Amino acid sequence: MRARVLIRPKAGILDPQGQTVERALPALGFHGVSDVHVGRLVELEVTDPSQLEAMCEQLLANPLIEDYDVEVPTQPRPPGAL
Amino acid sequence: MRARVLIRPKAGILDPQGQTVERALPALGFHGVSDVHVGRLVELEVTDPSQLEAMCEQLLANPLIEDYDVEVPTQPRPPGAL
Amino acid sequence: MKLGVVAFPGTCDDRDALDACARVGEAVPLWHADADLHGVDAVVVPGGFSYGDHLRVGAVARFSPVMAAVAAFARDGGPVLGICNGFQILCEAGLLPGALLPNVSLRFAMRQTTLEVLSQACDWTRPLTVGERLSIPAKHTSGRYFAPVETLRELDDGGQIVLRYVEDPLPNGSVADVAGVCNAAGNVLGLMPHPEHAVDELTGSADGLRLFAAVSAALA
Amino acid sequence: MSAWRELGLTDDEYALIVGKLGREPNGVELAMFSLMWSEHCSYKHSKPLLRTLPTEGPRVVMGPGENAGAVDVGGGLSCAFKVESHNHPSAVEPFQGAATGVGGILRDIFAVGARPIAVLDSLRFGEPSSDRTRYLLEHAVAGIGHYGNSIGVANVGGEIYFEEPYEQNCLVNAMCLGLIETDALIRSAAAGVGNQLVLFGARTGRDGIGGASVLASAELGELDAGKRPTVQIGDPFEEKKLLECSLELLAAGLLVSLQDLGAAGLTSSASEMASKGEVGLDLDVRRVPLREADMEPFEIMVSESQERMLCVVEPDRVEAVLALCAKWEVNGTVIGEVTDSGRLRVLDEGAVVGDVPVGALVDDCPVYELEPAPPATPIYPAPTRTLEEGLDPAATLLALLGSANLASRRWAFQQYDWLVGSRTVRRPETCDAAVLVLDPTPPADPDAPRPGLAVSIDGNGRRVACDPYRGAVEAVVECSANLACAGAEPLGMTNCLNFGNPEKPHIAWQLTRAIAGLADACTAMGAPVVGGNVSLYNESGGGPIYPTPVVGMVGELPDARAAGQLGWAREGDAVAVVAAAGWAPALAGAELSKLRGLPLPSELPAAELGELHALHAAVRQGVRSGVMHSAHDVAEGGLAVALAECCLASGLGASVDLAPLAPHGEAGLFGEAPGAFVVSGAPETLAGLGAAATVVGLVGGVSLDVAGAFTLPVTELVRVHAAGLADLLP
Ligand SMILES: Nc1ncnc2c1ncn2[C@@H]1O[C@H](COP(=O)(O)OP(=O)(O)O)[C@@H](O)[C@H]1O
Ligand SMILES: [Mg+2]
Repeated sequence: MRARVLIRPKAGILDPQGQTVERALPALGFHGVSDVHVGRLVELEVTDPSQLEAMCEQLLANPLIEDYDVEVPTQPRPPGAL
Repeated sequence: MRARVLIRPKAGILDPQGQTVERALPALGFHGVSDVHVGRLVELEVTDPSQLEAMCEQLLANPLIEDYDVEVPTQPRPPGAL
Repeated sequence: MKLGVVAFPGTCDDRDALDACARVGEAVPLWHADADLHGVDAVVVPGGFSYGDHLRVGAVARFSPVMAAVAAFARDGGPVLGICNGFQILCEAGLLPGALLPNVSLRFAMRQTTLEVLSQACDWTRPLTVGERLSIPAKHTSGRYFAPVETLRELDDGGQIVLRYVEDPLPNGSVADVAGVCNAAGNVLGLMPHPEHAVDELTGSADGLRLFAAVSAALA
Repeated sequence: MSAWRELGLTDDEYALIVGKLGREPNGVELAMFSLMWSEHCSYKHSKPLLRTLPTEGPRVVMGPGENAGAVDVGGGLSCAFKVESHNHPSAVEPFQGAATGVGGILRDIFAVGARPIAVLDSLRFGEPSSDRTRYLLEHAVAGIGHYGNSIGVANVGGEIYFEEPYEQNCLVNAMCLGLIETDALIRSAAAGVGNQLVLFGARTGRDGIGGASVLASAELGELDAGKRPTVQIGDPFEEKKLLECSLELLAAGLLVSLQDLGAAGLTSSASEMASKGEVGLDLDVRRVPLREADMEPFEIMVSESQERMLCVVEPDRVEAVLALCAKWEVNGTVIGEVTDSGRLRVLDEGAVVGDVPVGALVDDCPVYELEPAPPATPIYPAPTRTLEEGLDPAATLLALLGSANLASRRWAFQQYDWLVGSRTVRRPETCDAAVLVLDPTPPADPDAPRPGLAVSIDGNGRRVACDPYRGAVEAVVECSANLACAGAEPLGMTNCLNFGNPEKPHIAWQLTRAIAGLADACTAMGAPVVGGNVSLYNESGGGPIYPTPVVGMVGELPDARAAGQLGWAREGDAVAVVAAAGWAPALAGAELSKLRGLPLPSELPAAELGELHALHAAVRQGVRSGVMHSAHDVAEGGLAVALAECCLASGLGASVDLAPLAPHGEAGLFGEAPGAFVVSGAPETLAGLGAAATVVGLVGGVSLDVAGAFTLPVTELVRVHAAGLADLLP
């Protein structure tokens, strides 16, 4: 099945990418945007989704500085999502 | 509201990050994983979600090399998602 | 003959580019927030890590006021040279076709590269000879040139593929070993290697100076 | 456990603090004391020893005590330089630890007003057979490259050694050099009652809270995981803006004094500035721009968020300062002012939350006398054997060239930008020292000299472990020899003392002996110490690291066009060995003995320092005059490896007969001792060099041929040398 891992800087950890995007948007005329964070998206085909957690700990994320969420399609995705 | 943009390399364009992950997993004892792709995750607080599409086109993604999906919480997130 | 060198926050090869320009003409620093090109005859968008390379290389810099002026200047036929991050910015800005993706090695890679000149259909290489080789260093993390197949064919047909890596190419995975491309009009050149770091035999090579000299001579 | 003990203070130290204050410190004050009285900030175990280092010389412009020292490089310019460690943070998170190590040393350089022009890095890991070593190496190198490349400062050299005692405690030391007009050097002393204190740069978050006392003063052990949330993240983009902003502020003459924020953050920077200026400071933590709104005063005072600077500004210049900060898109905020109280007062929206005498924080930490005693039994086990005895010299040479310590470092330095700035005249693997031209713009007169400088970093911990005094001498001699090969004369040096727990007598003995060696060698080689850093407590369950004084030396080249090179220059040149009269290379403690798993000896060959000084001068002169077309010092792996390296760097072979030299056999080929060089040049001129030079053969052909020992194709040498490190890594 196709799983998805969302990896983002841990709360409180410096996120320079998010800051840059947040500062760039108003200049392009986009207002009302705040709290921007940039992370990584890993999408993968897995046979055993119970392994995803361990994959994140060991390889996909750096648990020292990143949080992650694993999403497996246990139910239909909300509209607009892949 | 908190929105989420998922950006991934366009199909057909070499994704060395995805390949590297795919190659590294078996060595760590994870098998049955394939078709790995690594992209970017942008999470942001927006007042006007209708602007998200334009933000992607102009800044967040490069349509020549990347596809994107915008996710706004139109309904409760699936379990396990943030 | 005035050559302007653009600097964004995070640009770090601007001093070398200014120095290279000063060897062939008058070098004028241009600031990202300033939309005025101060009457320069040519523009160099140098390398570095504008806006920290955050989000996507070149993505943020292209929206700065100076880039609007550079785009207008380029449309009017003014010579523009994008080096490394400058090349990435010009691609993002649509002044050059294609995009630069992360090296297949996923690492920053620095080499003294050998480049073959493939085309003179460009203001920056006109006095050079097709087939001749230049020794110019390259250094980058995102130097994998990509363009759709049809675009590549057009580029090739139009003499817009100006430079390619030969011998010991970088582990960047660039399609057809492309190192530099120009626009259809031939006034805008983008390349990943750094001619501004190759202007003095004392530091390894002076081959890069020839690109600057080409434009300077044409405009003199 | 009592709060002070948890923060690393002893009961006696705490009692002393109570005495100084006349009351119990509150939480903010205790946090500040615990950091300022940590080993990292107070040098409480090393201060007396550091005072024995020679710090004066005709070219010293600024000695230890400021953010970086500086030497006069001629033409009204000075070179500011310093080496610093980031060992413990790198052991926890190698990419960010190494990256912020580079960030920190860069700030020390531009804190004195100099524009950084070059970085070097000195790394120590366990053996590459370990997964952890490969992980640390890969990420540390990537982190160093990421920061330096992004900010646009060339990485021109460094060194990597792999030895088992570094397995649990890797070393990541970074050195930076900057250039400045001597008149423009700025100091960090705060001055002028009523002047404003401006903090500029990144916002303050919870990075590295407790870092200085917890990460740098205790041995890494079980607690590791709990300390992890404090990892500092480096942002070279922010630092680049900070650098340009700082230099522009200085050029505009807007600052009274400038100081970077490093270990212990605002606490250390503010109290050091006040102490040096003999003034007081009031600062309000609520004015500090925060990344997280809910930070406590103590957290703001000790946060080690990166990319921040502090300056003192006259009130009528504050506006101009803040305008320049805005130009560079850097936060700039007035957070306090200079007072005549002699106290550091911490306010929280005007309410006093901490109030301590500056002197108590900065000067009153007790200094501990070391109790050195030589170890009764060897401290370190013999290295693990990886090479059998009885191999012929050809196989032995190939094994050495491909070994982790001697193989090509290309894998690493190709991830570094060695050229940005366009000053790099000698890049890695072309010369024993990196060479930079001071001014990349050529003079109008094409025949005018192009003044330059050379820089080298060195420190072989295993040699120091064998014999702390002579090993430390060798580190200095090696740097000086490297400069000589480039044609450069030492101007000054910096050092980073990486040792184990100094409270243990045998570590105290290593430290004492090594510093004595450094001091004697610096004096003899004419290289005064202008600054440095100390990193102690590098030990864990596996025992202490090898004692590792890392020496960085800067030298002067009147004309960079005459810079030396290590590879042979042309076929037909003569090859000579230039050696001190008493040069007696030995296998004991040599690289070959390490591969063979032999125990460390307790003594290294002695070095006659006066003679070496003269020898280095002769080589330097030979290079400068052009008599020596190439020059390379004989170091790890001995003469055979040195000859091979000359072939590797040029692609040319050579035929030599070492019979005129002593000793013969393996010790002659692979033995090590300071005091010898391999040089090449025109046969007639080399023959006339005098007694120190013995002509041993000729450059040419496609093989390295050592009569009676081996003949090896240069292509084979290249293959083994290139693959050695690269093959270990993905
Ligand atoms: N091993 C050493 N040799 C000479 N000087 C040293 C040594 N260690 C530290 N110093 C000097 O002591 C002062 C304080 O060092 P440090 O606390 O590392 O400074 P900073 O906080 O600026 O990094 C500096 O001037 C430094 O050069
Ligand atoms: Mg400092």
